[in-house]
Amino acid sequence: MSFDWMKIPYSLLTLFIVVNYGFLLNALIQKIGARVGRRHGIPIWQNYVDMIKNYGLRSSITHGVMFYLGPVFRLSGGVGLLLFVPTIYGSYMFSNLSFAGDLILALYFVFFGTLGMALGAGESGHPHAAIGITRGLSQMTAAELPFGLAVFSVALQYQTLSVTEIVAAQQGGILNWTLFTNPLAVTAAMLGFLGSMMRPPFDVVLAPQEIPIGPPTEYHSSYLALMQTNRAIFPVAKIVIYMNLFFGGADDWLTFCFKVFLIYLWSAFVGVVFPRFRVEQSIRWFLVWAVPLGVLSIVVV
Amino acid sequence: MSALYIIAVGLGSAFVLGMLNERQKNLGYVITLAALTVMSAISAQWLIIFAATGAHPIDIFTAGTQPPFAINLRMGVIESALTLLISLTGLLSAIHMGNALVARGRRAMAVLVIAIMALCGIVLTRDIFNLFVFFELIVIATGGMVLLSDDERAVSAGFKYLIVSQFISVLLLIGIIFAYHATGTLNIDGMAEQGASAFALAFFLMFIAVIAELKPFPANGWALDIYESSHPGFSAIFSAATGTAVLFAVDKLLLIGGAEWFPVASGVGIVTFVGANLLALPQTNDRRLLGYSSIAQTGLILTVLGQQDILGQNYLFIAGGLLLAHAVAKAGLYWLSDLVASRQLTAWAALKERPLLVFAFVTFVAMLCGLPPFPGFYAKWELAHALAAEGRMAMLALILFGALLEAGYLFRWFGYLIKRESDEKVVCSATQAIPVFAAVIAGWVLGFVWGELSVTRFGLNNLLLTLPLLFALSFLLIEWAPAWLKNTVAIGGMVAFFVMTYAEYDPLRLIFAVIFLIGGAITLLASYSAHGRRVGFYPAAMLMYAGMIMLIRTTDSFGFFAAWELLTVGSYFLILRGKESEPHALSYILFSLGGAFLILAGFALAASAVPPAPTFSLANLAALTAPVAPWVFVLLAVGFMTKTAAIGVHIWLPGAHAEAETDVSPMVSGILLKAGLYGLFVLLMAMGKQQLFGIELTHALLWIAALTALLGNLMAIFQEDGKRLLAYSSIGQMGYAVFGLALMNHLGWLMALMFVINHYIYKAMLFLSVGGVAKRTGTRDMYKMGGLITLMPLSFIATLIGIIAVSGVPPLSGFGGRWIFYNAIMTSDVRMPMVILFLAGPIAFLYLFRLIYTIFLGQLKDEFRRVKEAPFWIVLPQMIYVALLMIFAVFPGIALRRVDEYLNQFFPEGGLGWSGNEITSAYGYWNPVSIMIIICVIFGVLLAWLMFVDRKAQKVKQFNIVFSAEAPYRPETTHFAWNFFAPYRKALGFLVLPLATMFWGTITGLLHTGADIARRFYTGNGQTYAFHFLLFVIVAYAIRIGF
Amino acid sequence: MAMKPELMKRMVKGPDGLEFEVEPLRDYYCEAPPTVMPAAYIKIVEDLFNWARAESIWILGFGTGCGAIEMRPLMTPRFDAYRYGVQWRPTPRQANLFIISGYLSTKTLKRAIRAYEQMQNPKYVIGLGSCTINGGMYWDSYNTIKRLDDYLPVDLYIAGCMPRPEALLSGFMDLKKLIRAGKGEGANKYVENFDWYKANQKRVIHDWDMPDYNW
Amino acid sequence: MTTLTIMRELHTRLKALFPVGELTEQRPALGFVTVPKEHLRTTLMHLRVKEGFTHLVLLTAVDWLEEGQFQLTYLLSNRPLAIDLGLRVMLPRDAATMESIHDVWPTAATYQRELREMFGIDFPGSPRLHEEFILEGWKDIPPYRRDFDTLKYANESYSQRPGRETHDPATHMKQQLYPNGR
Amino acid sequence: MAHLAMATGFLLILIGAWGALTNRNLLRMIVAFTIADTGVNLVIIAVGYMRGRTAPIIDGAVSAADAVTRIIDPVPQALVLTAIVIGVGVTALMLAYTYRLFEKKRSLDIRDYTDLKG
Repeated sequence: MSFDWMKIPYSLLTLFIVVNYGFLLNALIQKIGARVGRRHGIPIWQNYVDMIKNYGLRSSITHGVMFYLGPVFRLSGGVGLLLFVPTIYGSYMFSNLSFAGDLILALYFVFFGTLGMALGAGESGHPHAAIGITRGLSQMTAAELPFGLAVFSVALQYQTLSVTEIVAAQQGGILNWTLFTNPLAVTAAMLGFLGSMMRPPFDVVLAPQEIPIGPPTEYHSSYLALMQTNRAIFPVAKIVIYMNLFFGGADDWLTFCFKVFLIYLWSAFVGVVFPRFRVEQSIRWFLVWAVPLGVLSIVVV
Repeated sequence: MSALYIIAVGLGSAFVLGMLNERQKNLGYVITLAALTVMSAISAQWLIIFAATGAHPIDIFTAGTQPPFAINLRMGVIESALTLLISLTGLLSAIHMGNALVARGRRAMAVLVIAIMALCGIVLTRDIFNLFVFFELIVIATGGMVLLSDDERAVSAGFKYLIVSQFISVLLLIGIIFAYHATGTLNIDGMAEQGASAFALAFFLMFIAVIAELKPFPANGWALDIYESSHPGFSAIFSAATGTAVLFAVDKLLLIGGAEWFPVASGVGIVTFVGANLLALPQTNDRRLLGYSSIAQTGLILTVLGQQDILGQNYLFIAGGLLLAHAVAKAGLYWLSDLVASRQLTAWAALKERPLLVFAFVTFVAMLCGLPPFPGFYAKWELAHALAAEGRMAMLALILFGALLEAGYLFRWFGYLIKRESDEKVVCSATQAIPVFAAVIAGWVLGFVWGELSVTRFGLNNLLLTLPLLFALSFLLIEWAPAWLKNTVAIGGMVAFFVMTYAEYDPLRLIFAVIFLIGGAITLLASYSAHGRRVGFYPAAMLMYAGMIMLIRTTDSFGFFAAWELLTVGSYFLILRGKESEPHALSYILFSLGGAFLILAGFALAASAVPPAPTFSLANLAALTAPVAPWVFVLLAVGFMTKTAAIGVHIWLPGAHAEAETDVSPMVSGILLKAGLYGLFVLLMAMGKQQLFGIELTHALLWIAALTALLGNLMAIFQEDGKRLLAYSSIGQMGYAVFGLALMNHLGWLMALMFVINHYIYKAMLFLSVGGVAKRTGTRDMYKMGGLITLMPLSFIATLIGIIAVSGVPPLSGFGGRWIFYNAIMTSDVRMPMVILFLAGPIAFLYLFRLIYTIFLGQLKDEFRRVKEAPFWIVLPQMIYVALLMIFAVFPGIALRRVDEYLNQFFPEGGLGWSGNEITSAYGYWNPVSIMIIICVIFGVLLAWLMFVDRKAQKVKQFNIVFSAEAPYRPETTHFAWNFFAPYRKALGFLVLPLATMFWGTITGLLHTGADIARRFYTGNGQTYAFHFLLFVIVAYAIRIGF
Repeated sequence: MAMKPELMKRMVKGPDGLEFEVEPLRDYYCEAPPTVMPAAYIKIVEDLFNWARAESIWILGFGTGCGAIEMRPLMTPRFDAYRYGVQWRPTPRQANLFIISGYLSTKTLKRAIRAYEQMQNPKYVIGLGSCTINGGMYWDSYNTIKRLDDYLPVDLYIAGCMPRPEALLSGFMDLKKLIRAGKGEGANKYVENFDWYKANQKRVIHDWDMPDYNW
Repeated sequence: MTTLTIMRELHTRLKALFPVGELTEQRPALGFVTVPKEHLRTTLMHLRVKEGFTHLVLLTAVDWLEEGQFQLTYLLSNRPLAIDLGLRVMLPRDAATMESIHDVWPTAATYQRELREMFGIDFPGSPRLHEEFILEGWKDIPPYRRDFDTLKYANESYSQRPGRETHDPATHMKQQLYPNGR
Repeated sequence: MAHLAMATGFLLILIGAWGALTNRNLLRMIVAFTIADTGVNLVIIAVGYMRGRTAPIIDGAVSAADAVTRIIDPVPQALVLTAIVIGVGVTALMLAYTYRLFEKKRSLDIRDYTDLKG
């Protein structure tokens, strides 16, 4: 097998950009949320500081092998998800490692981190961790469904499972975006998107006031730092998929940043407005409001 | 020696016995045995002559003149066989009843000899009045023999019998005399020449009287009392010999009656068959149940006699097969019942300490149910084909329904025998054992004979000569050996067979062969962990494997069906070995037999359209056309789907798989389910898409499959029992596989195959690891476990790899299945079922996480602090599976590539491209090697980083958790595991209402209620029975002749 | 000293029928003693870390007394402590700062010790209000500790009854200075004087039913 | 009819049935009567069933050290009439045992646990009575008894920070606000 | 004559059947069966009867040569003989049974012998 070794530094560059953008974006979104509450909010670099602090903590404990590996799984999931999808359309540099697989790979790799994290949190032996995981997994099954349906609808629409080809099909003007050529699918997917971002009204998984704080209850110091890094990468990686599938992808980093920000803002926007659902409520909500749209999009495409 | 001597010896010895001194009991007994031996010998001699030479029947004239002026007897091949059966039954019963006979003295012996003589007479005679005389002799002899019993109630039973017999004889005599009046002859052949239409009423009377001797349903209450109360030795005669003789008498009468009376026989027969089986359901008394079963079997044979018009000369093969199987088995069971002290069915559990007796019981039950390789199986096959060929599907349906009922109560009984407890001891003297084992031997010999006959007559296959079956049966002979030895032989045999034959399979079959044989051998490694002799395990397991390998080796419908039945039976025995498996094994065998009957009906229907019947090459299914083809498709598909546990017929699976032994669960789940898939492969390969009432049947299949996947997964997440969870997961996984098949495109099939391979590996692995844990912890309830990761690390690794693979997360092989799935549905135009399958996908995460978390993670409990890793032999196959899974994940091409090419002949379009390590489809691409490398590199780098920054982590113990500044109370209250997905139940719990269980429960409930209501008509009053009889005659008259 | 029944030694029968002893305090809790955690070897790294620790103060959400009510306004728009990198964490594992917010009864002290020990090094303690300093109005109470620094290594006291949120903000600023100066070594101090602290703790907590150090 | 008259009529009715003491009128809607120990239960039941006092507001105790008695107060409430009636029961201090009423009002069990821990009054049969309620590992005499010296206990158990001063709030504030005196 | 005999025979059969079905007493039932048997025998004889012929006894009165035209069909008569014998046998057996039953329960009512049912 001939391997293009230049892929590695290029991918690391993508990773570097996305990590930093993710840190800043998270802080920005948090600040926007704070401003809605008429607060000043955190400094824009606060997430970096927190991460350094967490790496700087001197002691740590471990509950066992899976506990130790959980954050590694988590971050591998985020990094892998990012690298399996081309970030910038038409750019060889930032096509990352997408030669390994297509859209389906990305869709299923989302679960890699989730599963690993769930296992790690599970080994901590903390009941809140287990409760958080049951909530998270339960909600995920419902939230991923409209997204899955929308993805399939889009794949049918363009008759391909390759992300690059899907983006290619949307080039040539904003009206070629899936957003306008297949609005049902996009609506369904964007509703599902809300459920996967761990923001209100779908944040009962973490529920700090109730089961502090769900799966990561026992995680701290460098484990937490890894998870924070993933927190920066994962939403962006996920949004990249949305962007590529539904919003025409990005030709350059500027468009990329702008589109990612807007898509992220959508969940923040909903999040500051709505209170929290219980798990069974959110499951029903997705099944009643989002899934029918997804089904419809598959039927009419 | 002339056949007349049978009569003569009988009469003569009876006279001699009569003249004996009252005290010369032993001499009398010797004379009795001698007489019966001589009668048997004469019959046997004639049978050999006829069978060897194919000579024509011989008429024996009495009084020196020809009929109609004198009585004549006829001895032919059938007569000789039947008289042999009767006299042997008599002889064996006499041996069996030795004590009772000697105690009662010469009169009882004389009556026995007379009874046997009279029964032979019925078979031999060609004179109608002579028939009557023999009948009356039997009545009297029966009346006498009933008194042999120690049961006081036998007296009243005998009296009831006499009452009804009086009515019968009145009808018979009147019929005879008017028939004589009309024809001027008493000779049956003479009457036959003239035809019955001239004296229809008279014939009706004779006919109905003889039929009444068969105890037709519902006019049979009196006979059951005899079955229940008389000496089992006599019940054996009453069931096996009397039934045989009377059936032959009916056959003779049908000679007179001709074709227009066939429907009467059929009608009475089928009503009796179904009705008696139905009434047998609620019985708790073993002998009464056997009585009902006897009546039902005679009803079935009567039905066959009534179908002579379409069966032609084959009816002898069919009726004979059924009759012999019934007679041998029923006699054997009655003799066996004498060894059991109490009369409840559950008391038979006492037998389970005696493997040989259990084997005898199994043989008899298998014969009664028409399972291969016994004569009833060949007969059933022939009968179904003949009925289907003439379009008598309603009759076929009724017969199969009745047979299913019968299997129901017989296997339930067998379940009692194996699984219930009994503190009674079985005392088995030689005289009691001889008849039973004579019957067993006879059963197997008959199986061989019928197999040979089926070869010569129909070009079928003698199952007892097939290598895999012989290999399986040979384990019966080495049951004395220790388990490890047998295990080695089994593994060696399977591997050797694979090595011998692997070149013969096409790529598709090769995959199945590998899973069945090599996969089976790997799962058998786990069996080394068992100690002792493990009696009964290896014959059953090998029977299952034999069935499975025969399934893929066969090319014709008969071989396929036979293999199907064999693997069903073998797996049933395996499943029944589990701890609480009795009800689940029963529902398994019932659903499986129900499915098998559907398959039989399907093949029969197909054979009616694609000659040559009665067996055809499976490839010829493709030649079927419109009106028949969709029905065949439906029958076969539903039949196969009972094995893959499609939704609706899935209720047997969870219990069966969960309750099975640790090393059996992977066999029945990982391997056995594939038999159903293979069936669907074969079906779809040959028949493709079919339409029924405008519905595309593969679309219906898609819906069923999708619902199966969804509901199987949903039900899995609510299980507390780890093995049950896996079992429901299997249902869901099979849904995926069937879905792939039903897509009917290249990638769909490839996906199904991918699931076949994957599901075998990971489900066998998961069942072994969870089974190993359950073995160590002594419970299967997951919430009772927890925190076992450090104690059972290898089992944990297997489970971890397993769940990653099942969930389809890259980089393991489950992802390949998902990837192919998405590519496959891209080309399909059916979209709604996919939506359901989409929903099913993520749900798998829920139960998989629950499985691994509640068992291995979380809090370790007090009592499990010292458990050890699962036994080596259970861990070893798991590790092999881990390796296989890894290899298959990185190089799926080694298995899939050839199949991909092979599938081109069915679906030239839409194959995969294989370039280097990359796999491409028309829509996407997938590079398993790259994926594995990338993920490993990322993971490795991050892990190294974490180990660098977090190198001093303090290992803490399980209660060192932040517990809102409190301390955990006990591990039990800290381990969050029970009702794990409560919110999910709140949201979607309504989807998992046990509708299918309720549906089948209602059906069985209705059957039992109906039977209970019908039972009330059997008041026990002799007059009521007489009234039933008269009513029966009147109704039969009204239906047949009209008012 | 009455041991709680769930902590007593018990004989347990395993699934294989063998009986063995389970001693919860030994089997369920880590008994390792805490160790002094040295600063990073390279000074500049430690300075960076100290800066980060100072700018990222995560408070354990555990209100021990009436002072807890003063901490809520800190999150509101009026005071908005988030501006200063201060936020609340629901689990001690992730928190660095433990604010003993007011009087501390002996019963709560036990929980406070547990929570404190479950935090990761480095960690800081602020005593809020006069009750933590000398008992305050509870000076003669039979059930309230008088001097917090007898039991936990206090980095900073904020006096008052109760101090207002502004005082708390001011306290955070002072704490930041301490940390940045590398003086926030309470955790190591605790370990160094472990026996003294434990003796003090055990003197008032009569039913000591946990391991000496709650990891 | 005013609440006071209702209360008085109630007292009259009670008096006719039970040997209750005089009515202490705290407020128009709050009165107290003393009941002999052995008549408490019947009185409570009567009030609950016949007079509509369905709610047990609280159960508390007073230590009359000088009289050598504990006084239990069962405060009941009649919601529709919005009146409260307290039943006082006097117990000897040296044998402080009282019949449990947790079967009438389950909440009483909690009060009784507290009273046992803080006063050492026994309520035989009350559920979980001897489990620790607020104090953990308490070894001294019950702290709410007035013969328990809390200051002495505090000084013995806790180290006081030196330099502590105590001021009377009134004089102290006066001094603070008007340091020059007035 | 023959018709009358036959009618009588059937009547007897019906009476016997009726009696057997309505009488609860075992002995009465046996009697009823005997009546029915007799009826059957009568019917058989009646079927075999031919007007104007003599009994099928070949002796001086009827020579063997013209027997075919002179005597009635001998077969039914032979049958009747057999039937009578058998009838007697069965009746005897039933009586023996009745005796055994009576010994056991001291009752002749058939309704008392319903231990076995369903």
